[in-house]
Amino acid sequence: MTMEPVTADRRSAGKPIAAEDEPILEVQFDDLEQQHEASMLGMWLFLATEVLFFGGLITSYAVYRSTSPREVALASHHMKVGLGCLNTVILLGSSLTMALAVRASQLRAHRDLLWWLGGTMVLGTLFLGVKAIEYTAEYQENLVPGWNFQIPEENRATIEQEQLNPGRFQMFFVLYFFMTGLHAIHLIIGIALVGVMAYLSWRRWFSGGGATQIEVTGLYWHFIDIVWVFLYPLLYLIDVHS
Amino acid sequence: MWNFPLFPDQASISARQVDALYFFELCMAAFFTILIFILIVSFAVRYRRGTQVDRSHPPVVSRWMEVIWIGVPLFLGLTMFTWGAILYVRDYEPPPGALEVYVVGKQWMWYVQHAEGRAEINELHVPLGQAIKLTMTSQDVIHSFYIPAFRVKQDVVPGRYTSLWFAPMKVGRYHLFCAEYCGTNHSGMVGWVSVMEPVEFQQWLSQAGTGPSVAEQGERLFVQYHCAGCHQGSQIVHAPRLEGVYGRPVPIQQGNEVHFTLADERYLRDSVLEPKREVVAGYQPLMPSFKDQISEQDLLKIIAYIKSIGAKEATR
Amino acid sequence: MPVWTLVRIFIILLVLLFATVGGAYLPLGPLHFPVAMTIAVAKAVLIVLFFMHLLYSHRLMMVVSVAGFLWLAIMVALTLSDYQSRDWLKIPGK
Amino acid sequence: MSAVAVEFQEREDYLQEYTLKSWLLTTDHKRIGLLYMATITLFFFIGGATATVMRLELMTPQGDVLYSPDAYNRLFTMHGVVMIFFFLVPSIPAVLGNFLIPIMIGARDLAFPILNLLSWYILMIGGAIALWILIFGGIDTGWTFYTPFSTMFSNTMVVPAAAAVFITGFSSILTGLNFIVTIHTMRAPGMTWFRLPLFVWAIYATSLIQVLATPVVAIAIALVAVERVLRVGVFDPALGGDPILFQHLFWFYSHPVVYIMVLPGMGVVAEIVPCFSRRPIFGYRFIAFSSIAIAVLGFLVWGHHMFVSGQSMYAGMIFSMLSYLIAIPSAIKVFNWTATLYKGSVRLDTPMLYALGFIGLFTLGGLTGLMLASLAIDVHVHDTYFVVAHFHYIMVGGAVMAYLGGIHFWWPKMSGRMYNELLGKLSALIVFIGFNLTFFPQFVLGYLGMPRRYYEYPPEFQVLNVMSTAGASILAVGYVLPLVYLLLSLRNPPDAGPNPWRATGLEWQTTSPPPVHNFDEPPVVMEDPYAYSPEAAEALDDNGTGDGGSTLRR
Repeated sequence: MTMEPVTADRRSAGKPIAAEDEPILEVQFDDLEQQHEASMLGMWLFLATEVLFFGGLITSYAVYRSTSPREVALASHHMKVGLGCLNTVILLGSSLTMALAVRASQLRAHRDLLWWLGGTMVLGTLFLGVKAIEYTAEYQENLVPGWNFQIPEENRATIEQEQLNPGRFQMFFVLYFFMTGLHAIHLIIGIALVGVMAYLSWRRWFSGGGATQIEVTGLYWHFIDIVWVFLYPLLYLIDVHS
Repeated sequence: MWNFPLFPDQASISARQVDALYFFELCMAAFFTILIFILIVSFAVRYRRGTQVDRSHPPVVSRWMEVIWIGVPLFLGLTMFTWGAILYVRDYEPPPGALEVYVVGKQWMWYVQHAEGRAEINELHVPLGQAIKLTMTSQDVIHSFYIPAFRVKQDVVPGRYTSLWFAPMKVGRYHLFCAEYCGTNHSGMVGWVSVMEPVEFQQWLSQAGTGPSVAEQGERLFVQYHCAGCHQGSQIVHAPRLEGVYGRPVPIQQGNEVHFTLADERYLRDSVLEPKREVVAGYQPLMPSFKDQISEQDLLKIIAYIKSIGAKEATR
Repeated sequence: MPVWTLVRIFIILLVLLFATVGGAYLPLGPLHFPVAMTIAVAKAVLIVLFFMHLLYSHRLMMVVSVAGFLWLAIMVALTLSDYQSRDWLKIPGK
Repeated sequence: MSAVAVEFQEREDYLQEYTLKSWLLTTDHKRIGLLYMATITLFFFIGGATATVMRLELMTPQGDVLYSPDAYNRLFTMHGVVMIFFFLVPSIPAVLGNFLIPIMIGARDLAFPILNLLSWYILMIGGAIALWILIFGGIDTGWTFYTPFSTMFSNTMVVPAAAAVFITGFSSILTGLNFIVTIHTMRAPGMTWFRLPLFVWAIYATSLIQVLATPVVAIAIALVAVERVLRVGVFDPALGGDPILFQHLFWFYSHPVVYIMVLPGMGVVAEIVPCFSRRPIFGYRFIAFSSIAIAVLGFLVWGHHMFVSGQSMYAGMIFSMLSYLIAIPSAIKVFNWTATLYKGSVRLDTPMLYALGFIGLFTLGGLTGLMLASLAIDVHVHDTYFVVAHFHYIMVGGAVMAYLGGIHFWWPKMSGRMYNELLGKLSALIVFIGFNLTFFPQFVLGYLGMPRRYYEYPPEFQVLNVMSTAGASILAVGYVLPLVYLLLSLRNPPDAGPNPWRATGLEWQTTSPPPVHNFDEPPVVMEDPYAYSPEAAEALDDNGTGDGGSTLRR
């Protein structure tokens, strides 16, 4: 591992070289505090955008669930409630490790930081693994719209009997795959981002410990967690007691 | 060359009402545009650089002026809203006894079906002075049924019914347009609305080539699609009789509760396409769905038949 | 922030998660949805305040974080205002 | 004065480097602004060309220029997509905003310069896809992508178009995000919120819309692509979907996007009017807050595009009433700008002509907008040429006039050169006349009932259509003219001086063109914005310079 403190020359020449082990001050900023606040505000705004990004799907979901409650409830019976719950635990756990990583970066606890970032990545990957098991099961049950969707045997009678709209039944799965798929894409990006942070921290690339960068990454990670916190009850727990 | 129109025909009652609102708003728009124009020009001339005028202490803020130009637009806006909303509600709530006409839009033509049986394509014949109610749907994409001379327009949406009514007040031929972009020949999806004297209209309706009325056609389809087997005096299957159903509330079983729903076009359509969703209390959900089995045109005819027997007293 | 606080928040989150799942199996009738959403909002608030340090951040960040959800609420509310009032008048299409 | 000017010119400015690499890898907000300017100029003339062919087609009631309605349908779709997503949305924010925001608030650059460059590249990717569509087949759904036509019936390149819109959306989001962060965190000492130029307020409000609205259209258009590719029902009623839902999602973005286009224009006008009236702007705080009010209220009114769509009557009434509320901040702005002329010392230079043109055209456009918000009137004129005329008054008469006014106002700052003032005034006049001749007859056509997106039309509408086409040809001249004389001005030596208009504002306190990091010394703001004095302007005039002390050369 190289221990050279680094950076000014490695990044771009001509920028002011900060005192050793201080974060680099980009030329457009006046001081480190301003720089930190700008980064944080930027990420928070991006997350507001993300809320509306998922918001389009949430609105569609709200419209279809409120106009066809019965179809949506029936379709949601095919969700794997247990696996979803397990995934929620995993993702909440990853948020804890991410929060601990942020804490370690602020305390400049280098070894802890690497451990916690690694843990976060492992938990994130675990989540994707469980999700993949779910998707596989749904594929085998012929529940993937646009691929092999068929209305399950046990629902056909009910749909026939109550004259439900089979399109709306399928609609639940369209929204389910779109929402969880979009969430999974975000998670993959999150894992990659955490991986880059871990690698750069390991190489001691950050002057000043990279606390801001890791905190910003953390904000993104926690947002992914929050999305799941809403998706889980919205998709899995609609009508489990009956 | 110079005799081109600048204003559309006023051929319905609502046209007159809409135009009154339009002139009110037009005057307001003109007033404010001209006001701003005059102010800009007169200030620009009076205070152009080099003129000897008093420029001391130019005001930079004035509360009461701001209040005025917040308050006046707000008041005028709410006036326009209220006036417009009242006419809007009137535009869509048909008076009782309106003549029924059914419209199906498809790429790129209008199929019009009169209750009395005559069907036409890209033409709509209506009698003068009579309220006409259109019930419309589309077979493919969204279209929009638009008669400028009557100031009415309504999108025609696949998968559901929309409606429109008007009362023509002037004999003549008027444009019928599709106003919602619907593909290649959107601009060819046009036709004519002919407003005729009631007598002429009756003649037109009964002209040669006219088949049976829609209700009669619907009655035939009612048998053809085997509706009659259960809904008309069957001893084997217990199904509700349909005489006198239209326009009345029907009891609907939902779980253990019964609630009432108005038997309108929406209910009848859903009952054919998704019969098990709203089952009349006291009956078994036995009827199969006719979804994808019946065309929109046939469905309209069957509904017209059910409506035609709506007036008759139910006989048990 | 002390490790213990973070762990405590995590434990509360787990408890809330099990409350959601448990609540889903209870016969709550129409209350299922509001209960589930209230718990989800509570969880999100905890994550935002503690894991994302919003409690200790500039007030501006709080405004931004609320704004996203507020705008989502506007979108859902006004869209549903259409769908919920569609059958109020017995006029097809209105 | 001249000694100072010479001294300024010997120093390095941001245009000094000229290699291709120095442009394509620049993180300087001023250079990125110019990159955007080149890009959107290209798209403006592409969009303009499609409009020209459409107007030629509409000269006669029959289809004769284009031979097929499909070609016409593709043309108006491309006109809408290109003009909205690749010209109007990036126009003032990405060009003037990029160039001016950091300078106006006294910063050295935007908060995230690399992100800023990335935004431009994202726009270029989206733009490249759009050009590819234009050349290899086109798309015929209209820029509104209404379902189920776009998902199940159109046989054209809907999915690539969806990709182009989706990608370009992120350029818009990231630009807006960058501006908000910059305005919040990087203002110079003394630059309090109420000392910000109104242009900054307007861009701030615009950025809010960009950040909060754009993701929704991205997801809506992604759903269209999913439905089209996988043939699953999202919006198609045959598969259980609701086509009206798409309209809700689409207009949740596409109504606020109108304010993305016109709010920055209002900001430009608020800079130009006080400068050429030589007096402080009237009602600063009201104008500033009305920008924010427009941004917020703009999100509550989207249903007024759907009065005849099959939306419920009650929703229609809610949206209609809310639409009237948004008239108020617009009215506040118009009246305050007009009041700013009172007791001023007015000069009608090119930027001022454009700005006053903006006020007039925007007023008429806004008032006809109120007529459209009126439920019963909208039933008649919805989807007719009345709507076309209305939004062109806002977007072309409003946004494009303001963009051109802004370009003329800040051209000496950007390039260091003055343009030919006579040609400038001439172009402003030609644009104003051509514009009105093009679009005013369309109001009449619309009330007569001519639907929009018609390839052929009934013959009695011909005379008004010919007037419109004639106006369009005049308008085309008005738009080409500035391109010519502005480019020609680059051959001159940089002689504009730091402040040719004797304007206030930090951007005029640095050299023209500005140095790489905008200021030689970090500026400190001591006074309120628009500290002009009409009497001083008159007094300077008395000294015999004849032009109010302007350093402007003729």
